[in-house]
Amino acid sequence: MGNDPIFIDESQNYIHEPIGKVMLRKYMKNKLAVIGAVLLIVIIGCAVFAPIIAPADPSKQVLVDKLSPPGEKYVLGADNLGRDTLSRLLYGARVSLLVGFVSVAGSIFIGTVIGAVAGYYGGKLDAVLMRFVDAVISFPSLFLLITLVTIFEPSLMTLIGVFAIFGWTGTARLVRGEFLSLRSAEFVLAARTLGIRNVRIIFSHILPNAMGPIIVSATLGIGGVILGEAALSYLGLGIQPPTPSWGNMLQSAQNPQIMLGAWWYPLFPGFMILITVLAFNFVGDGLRDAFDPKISE
Amino acid sequence: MGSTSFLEPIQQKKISDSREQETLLEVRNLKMHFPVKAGIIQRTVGHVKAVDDISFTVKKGETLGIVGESGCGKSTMGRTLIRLYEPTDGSVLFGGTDITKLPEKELRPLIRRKIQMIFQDPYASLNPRKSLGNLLNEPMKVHGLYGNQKERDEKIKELLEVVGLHSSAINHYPHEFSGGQRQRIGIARSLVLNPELIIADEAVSALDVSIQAQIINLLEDLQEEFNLTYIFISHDLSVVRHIADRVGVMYLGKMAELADKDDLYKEPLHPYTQALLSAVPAIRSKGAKNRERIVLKGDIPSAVNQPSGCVFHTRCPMKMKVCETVPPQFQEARPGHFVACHLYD
Amino acid sequence: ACSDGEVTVKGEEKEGSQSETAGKLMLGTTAAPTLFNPYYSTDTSSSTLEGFMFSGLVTVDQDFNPEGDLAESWEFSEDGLKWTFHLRENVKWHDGEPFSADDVVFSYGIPLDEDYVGPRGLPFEIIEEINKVDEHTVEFVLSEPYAPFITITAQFEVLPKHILGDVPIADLGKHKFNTKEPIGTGPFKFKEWKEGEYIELAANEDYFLGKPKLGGIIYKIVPDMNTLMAQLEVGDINMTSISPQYIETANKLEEKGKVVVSSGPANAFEYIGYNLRNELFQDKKVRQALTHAIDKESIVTAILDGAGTVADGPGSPANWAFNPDMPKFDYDPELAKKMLKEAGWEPNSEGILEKDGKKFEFVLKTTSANEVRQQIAEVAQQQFKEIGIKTTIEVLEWSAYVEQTSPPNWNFDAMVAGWSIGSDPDPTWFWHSSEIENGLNYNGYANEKVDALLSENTKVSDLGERKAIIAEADGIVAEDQPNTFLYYVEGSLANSPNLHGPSYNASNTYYNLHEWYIE
Amino acid sequence: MTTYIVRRTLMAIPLLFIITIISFIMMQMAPGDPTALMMDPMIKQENLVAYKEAYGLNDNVIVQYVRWLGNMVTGNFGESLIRQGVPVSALIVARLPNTLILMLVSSIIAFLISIPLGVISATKRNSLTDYSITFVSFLGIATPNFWIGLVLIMFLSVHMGWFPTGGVSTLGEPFSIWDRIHHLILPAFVLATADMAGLTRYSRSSMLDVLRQDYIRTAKANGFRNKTVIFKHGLRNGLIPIITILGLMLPSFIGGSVIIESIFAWPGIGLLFVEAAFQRDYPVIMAVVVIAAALVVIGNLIADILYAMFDPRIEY
Amino acid sequence: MTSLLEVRNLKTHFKKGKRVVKAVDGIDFEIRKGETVALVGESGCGKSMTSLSIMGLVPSPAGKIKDGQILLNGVDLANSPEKKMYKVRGNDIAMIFQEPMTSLNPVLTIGDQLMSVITYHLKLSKKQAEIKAVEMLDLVGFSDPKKLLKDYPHRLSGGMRQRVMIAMAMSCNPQLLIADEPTTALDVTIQAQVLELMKELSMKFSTSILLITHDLGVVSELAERVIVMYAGKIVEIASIDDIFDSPLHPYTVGLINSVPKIDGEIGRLQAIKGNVPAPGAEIRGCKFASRCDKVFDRCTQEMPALSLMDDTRSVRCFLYEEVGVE
Ligand SMILES: Nc1ncnc2c1ncn2[C@@H]1O[C@H](COP(=O)(O)OP(=O)(O)OP(=O)(O)O)[C@@H](O)[C@H]1O
Ligand SMILES: Nc1ncnc2c1ncn2[C@@H]1O[C@H](COP(=O)(O)OP(=O)(O)OP(=O)(O)O)[C@@H](O)[C@H]1O
Ligand SMILES: [Mg+2]
Ligand SMILES: [Mg+2]
Repeated sequence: MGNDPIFIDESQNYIHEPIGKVMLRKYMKNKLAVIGAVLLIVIIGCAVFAPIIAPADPSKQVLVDKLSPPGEKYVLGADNLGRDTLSRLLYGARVSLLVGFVSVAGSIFIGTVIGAVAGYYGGKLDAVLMRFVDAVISFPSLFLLITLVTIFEPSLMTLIGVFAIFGWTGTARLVRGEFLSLRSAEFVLAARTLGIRNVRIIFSHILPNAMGPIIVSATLGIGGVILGEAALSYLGLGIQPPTPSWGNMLQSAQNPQIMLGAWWYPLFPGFMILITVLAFNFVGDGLRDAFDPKISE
Repeated sequence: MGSTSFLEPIQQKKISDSREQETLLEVRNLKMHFPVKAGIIQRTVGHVKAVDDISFTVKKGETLGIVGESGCGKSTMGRTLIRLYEPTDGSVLFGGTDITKLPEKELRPLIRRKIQMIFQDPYASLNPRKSLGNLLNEPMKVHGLYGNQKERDEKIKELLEVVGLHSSAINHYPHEFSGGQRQRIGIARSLVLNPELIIADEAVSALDVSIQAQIINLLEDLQEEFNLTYIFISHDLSVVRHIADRVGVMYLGKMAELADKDDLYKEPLHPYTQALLSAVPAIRSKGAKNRERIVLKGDIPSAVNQPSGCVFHTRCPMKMKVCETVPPQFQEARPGHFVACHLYD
Repeated sequence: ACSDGEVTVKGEEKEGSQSETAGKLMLGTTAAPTLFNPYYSTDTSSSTLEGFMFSGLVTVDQDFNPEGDLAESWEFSEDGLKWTFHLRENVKWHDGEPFSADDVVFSYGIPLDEDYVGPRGLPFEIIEEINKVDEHTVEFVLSEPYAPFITITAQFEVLPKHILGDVPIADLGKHKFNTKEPIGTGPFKFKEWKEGEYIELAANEDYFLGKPKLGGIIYKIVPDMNTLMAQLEVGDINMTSISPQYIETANKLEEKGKVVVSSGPANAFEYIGYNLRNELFQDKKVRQALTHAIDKESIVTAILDGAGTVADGPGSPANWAFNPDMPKFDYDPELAKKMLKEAGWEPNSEGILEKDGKKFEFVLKTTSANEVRQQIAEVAQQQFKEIGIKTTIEVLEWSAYVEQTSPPNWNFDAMVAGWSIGSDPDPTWFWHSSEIENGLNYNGYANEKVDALLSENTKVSDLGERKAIIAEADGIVAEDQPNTFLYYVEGSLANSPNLHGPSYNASNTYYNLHEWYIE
Repeated sequence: MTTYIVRRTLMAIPLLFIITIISFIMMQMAPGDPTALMMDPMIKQENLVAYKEAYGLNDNVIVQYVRWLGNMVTGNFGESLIRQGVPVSALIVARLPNTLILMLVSSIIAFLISIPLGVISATKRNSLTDYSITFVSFLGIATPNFWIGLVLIMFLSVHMGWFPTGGVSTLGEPFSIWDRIHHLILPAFVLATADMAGLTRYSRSSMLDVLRQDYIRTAKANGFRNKTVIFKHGLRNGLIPIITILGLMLPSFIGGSVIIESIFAWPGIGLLFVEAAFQRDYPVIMAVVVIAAALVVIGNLIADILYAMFDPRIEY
Repeated sequence: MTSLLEVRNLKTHFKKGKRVVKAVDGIDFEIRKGETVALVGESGCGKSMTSLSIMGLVPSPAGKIKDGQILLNGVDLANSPEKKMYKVRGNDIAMIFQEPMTSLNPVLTIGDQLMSVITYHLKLSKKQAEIKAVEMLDLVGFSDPKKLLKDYPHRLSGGMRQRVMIAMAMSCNPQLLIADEPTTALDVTIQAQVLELMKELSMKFSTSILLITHDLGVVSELAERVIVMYAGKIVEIASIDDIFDSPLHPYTVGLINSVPKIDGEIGRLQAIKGNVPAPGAEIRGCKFASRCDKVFDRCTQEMPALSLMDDTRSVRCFLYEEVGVE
């Protein structure tokens, strides 16, 4: 060996600590993030178990009970068609979260692929792709949404698709930025000198390291989509009835009669949107810290 | 670039002949120019001549040290040698094959295996999301070495031992190691494909002195054991003196001087080398007289707007008229001692 | 900022901030007008404003009775083919030029011109000739007797020939007259169009029925209905029509004494229309059963807050031709199920009706432009579900909705929709089989008997006779139920208490506008 | 500088080109056409067909696009299909200033409120103040704009009578700055809320970043008081990344203006767009899209110039 | 020579979750007027924290001076209020940092930054401050100081920036200059210029310098006395000659032997085995014990004291215990 034996570090007792554990610990330090996570779990639980928890069929109308205040019969009151608000909220969570998750997953996927290719290969390809991204971004989002929603037949899938198509640009920029800096990181150069192919470098070496910002933008994006759905509902272009979503519940309450006379009715969906967006933002903040290697514990 | 001197032609020929056989790497007129983008719209306003017409050879089993100040193009040269950058011009012959023009496919079994690199930053050069085992296993797998996983595991264990790490470390992630340990991992990884040439770019600069010494010793041991050839890039003249057989001094993308280490340190020819050596703060022993220090005036010019003539003339204490206009040739001023300076024309 | 004698008590409340708007009718609306030319505009806002600025030969009173406007009197020949109008003599255009028969000949000739590119061709098709008899007499020769001629065609406003006479007809639609300088003979003159904000009209001192008592009209555009209600409450507007969702709010304001609300039957009905091209709906019995499944009563009370009357067939109680004795298919889900069973529809294991392996399911379309219809769709969906019919709701943005449901696509199974009838009750548009191809008979409804009756109805000039014919036709349609007729719309109007004149009526909201005043 | 602006503007041309193509294709894909408005028993189908023919709506998409582009290049946006005879440019000219002023004021409000909040949050990191500001700004993020708008109108305008209920000025009043401002406050504030929250977060993290920098340590080592360190040495650096955000915020401002303009009866181009989109008034839609995109481009240009003004490291 | 700065039993600790990192773990030393003292040791041993503690700039709330006194001319800085420290920093004690590239504010001109310090501490008018600034820049070797005042830092090279930093630090005539790795980021030829300058200035103004570095060469060039730290503790204090000729502590010995020499060949470097203990690790006994080749039982049991060998010399090691007790 010709190697000084003293160099073998016998005393080294490597404390094996997986990255996940380190990140979890960093995450747990952020109190708001923990609160956010708990809230999210509760909300997701509500959505998943809505059929079990919900006291009534969310589309069951008792027209005579229209706009009943919260009380014994309707815990959180009834809506303008006499449907149980609590049940609709629970089922609405399914739709709002589904739209949020799926469309963000879609936009993250598109954005990541485009951003990764642009960032890693750079040059002309990058320039062309980024011009395209610029074009889409310069198109004010709500305009784009309105146009898209009028083009496609409204349905849950359309809405999801529309949000995915509109949301990917941010991710693409972000991922491109990450890739641009990571592609000249020493560990990537190292991988290249070892003869590892580009595709593998992109997906197996760089992507896992860019995951932090991506996940953070995803969590923030979900909140954004839930709000976007509410805004579209305002323009009458949201989720198709009778499916409840928080956005269309809120929308159906924008009427002075209801806002002043049945204030509780908009309050609950509004509150749910608030809580959920808050939770996602807190979680995003926590994840940002957890993923950022520069932020020490 | 050979010598243009007419003195002792026979002897010189002999030397180069005898060296020819052992030559592992030959660099001819290598150039690497980067476009410089400026302003918010990033248009090209010029070129950084990061490596500008450099030629040298590396013999099998030797250590060639490359020194120079920050930004003089050391890293760029190292990276260009293994085609991390596509060279602007020139050729690099490895074992007789010009590797500058090979397609990536042919490059892989040849260069990507036989030439390896150790990077400066032990923190940045290891993928933080891959375990040690994974880091070492992947290259072997990609190159299809050692038929099965078991053999590869064997090899990994062996390597860890060679670089002085405990084999229990295999499942750990880079963040769990200290700087010195990480650099050992980096070294282990560079060895995993049984390379012939290793380019070490500032391999010890980021380490604390006491750890630095460990790594230097390790590198020396490995060279002996595996008959490795090193190109050792560093800005630390003391370290280079310690480890190298021959030393090249770079200034602004050009090779200013290249010689056997003893020649170079004892009798530097180029005024820049002289100044550089004298500027190194040295531990002086009790009563020892201060060495005479040549303090250079001014800053290193930018690599974009290189001075005309000899690039060093703006700071050179021995500047002559000719230096301002005519770039000096890189030539053999003494046997085996190359220098680019008009003083030795 | 003038503060002449017009300033009233109201003006002091806000320290003169009302001075400019005092004495003016401030109408609030969510939709902006497009242009002021009755031969080219089709939207309600434009028509309303056209009514303020222009006059037609005749107009209608609050009960759809024709009344002279520019024409002092008129008569028609025995065979109903020749109509003669005697025009007023003291009429002046807003620019001071005298009005004459030439203007009438010119105006009514516009849609007949072959270069005419505009939407208003139909009511003029029956005109064969327009003749100027003298300066103040005009004569129309029709190709066949046409009862609605007086209430539809003759109501079209007259344009000034001295301004537009030389304009090529092809360019008339784009002429700056329409948007920048409309000149009419009506009680109010165009003053200003502030893009996206309001249109201001000034009183026409020389109006032939006397100077209007209102100082002017400001037609304000407030896109959001909630904001509109807020403006009504604080007095930024003093009159607006109220849609059913806001009727409660308006009533509250009335309680507070901030507005006066007047309501009445509107000349319109709402329905769920079935596409008879679809196999599902070809059986009359099935359609009747579907109607039995819908609880119209609840819809009216819950969704409309009572602002409507349950409908059994087409027409409207606001209309003189209305037939109150139509076959009724009252809410009775059990009966509905029974009838469907008789028609061969049996519930399957999931409780959904099935016949020959085909499920009873369809798409119910409506538009996002109308919130009430959306809610009705939701209620209908629920009630259909109760008898084992599965419906999917599609709420479409207006343009898409129109394109899909109208010829030649007819891409719908069923839709929640409604029709406004117009000042003539002729139902030909909706039910005559000739209207299937290209017209408003979207259902594809065809009944020979109805066709015959409807062809007859426009040819008789006696009102009583005509009413009987229309009533019979409507009765047959109600029996056939190509639609589930839901309710007759009730219209509402809110205005500030100091505005005198307005009261809701289906026929002519702004009847006698020049007599309105603000105290 | 001038050459820079010119070059940037030239560079924006392909961008606008892509945008117009995308918009045109999307528009053509949207079902329905301007005649959808004309649902009236007295309208003859043949009339509609003739109408479509007259306006070239039956032509091939490419023909339509090229025609439109040809006009556009000569600065002619064409005429509205719905408001026949009205040049689109007249509509834009009437509406654009309203939108611009709304955006300008609301971005000023957003900046004036959120930057100090962000700075306070950053300097008092993890304190109760920080948490409260964080919470409130998330509240802002999570509350839909239209909701805030309606509630404020109901309470501040109707109930309290403090603000007008909408519009850009009091009807019939002679022009008065105060009156304009009075009308502007609510809509501008509501439009600002959405971005205010985000901005606060950005300025917080930007300031946190800056406060970690070496030169802050230098300033402290030089004995400057905390306030001096934060405001003289920190703030300007902290603002630099926020300027970029300003550019990125513009699209959302323009988008958000659709809803605000509708609620506050504010006749801007957002509202014009919605109307036109629902009516399929193609020339107007295209014009607004081009204007909006141009605004974004200009906004980014201004952001870049500001950036260079604030950051001496950037040179043209 | 009287002592200018006296540090007594300084402890600066960091809270890291539940663990406490004892960055500076009870150190004592003094700096006399006009003297240049070097503080050496490996990365993370607490050099910077020592200097920041003196400046009262320990990053809070994580870090805190737990104990000890820092006496500047007999006045305790460790326990004086922040307000008072404003007057000390930049005025009595000035500091320059390792990173010349980032230590100047990029958006302010050199003149802004330099003159604001001068006006603030010396209470000079703007005009006078400008004269002073020009004078200082001239002193650190700029040929056109007037023009430089209007320049932004990014136009300057690393060496120039470090000279500006020095000018700024010296402008208020401090009694003590703390230089935390002032040349580490610089190239050798530039480093030579800066070292030369510092030497000159300290002579001229007889300013005391606390020089922090890990480069023994730099120490040898500049310092008169050397303090060697290891893991938060001082292990040896000696004069410059003693430390290189006869280092006492095994760590000091190892440190010197592991550095390759530029002039003089060593066959093989004498590396110190193992690693620096992780920050926050609880170690009983001598912290260097695990890496020491002269280790014996006692070393792992108890912590040796810093014992005074003679006037100028102290060491913390049991090998020398009998010689003298603190
Ligand atoms: N990818 C690149 N693009 C543009 N310029 C580059 C690039 N890489 C290096 N350069 C420039 O080339 C010159 C040489 O850089 P290089 O990193 O090779 O220097 P070096 O000698 O390794 O310096 P150091 O000691 O600081 O590592 C520098 O001026 C640098 O700015
Ligand atoms: N902000 C901080 N939070 C927690 N621990 C810290 C912090 N700053 C420093 N430390 C710890 O204090 C110890 C001493 O740090 P210090 O910066 O003084 O070392 P140093 O000797 O200056 O090292 P270097 O040569 O790398 O500058 C280190 O172990 C480090 O982990
Ligand atoms: Mg380098
Ligand atoms: Mg330090």
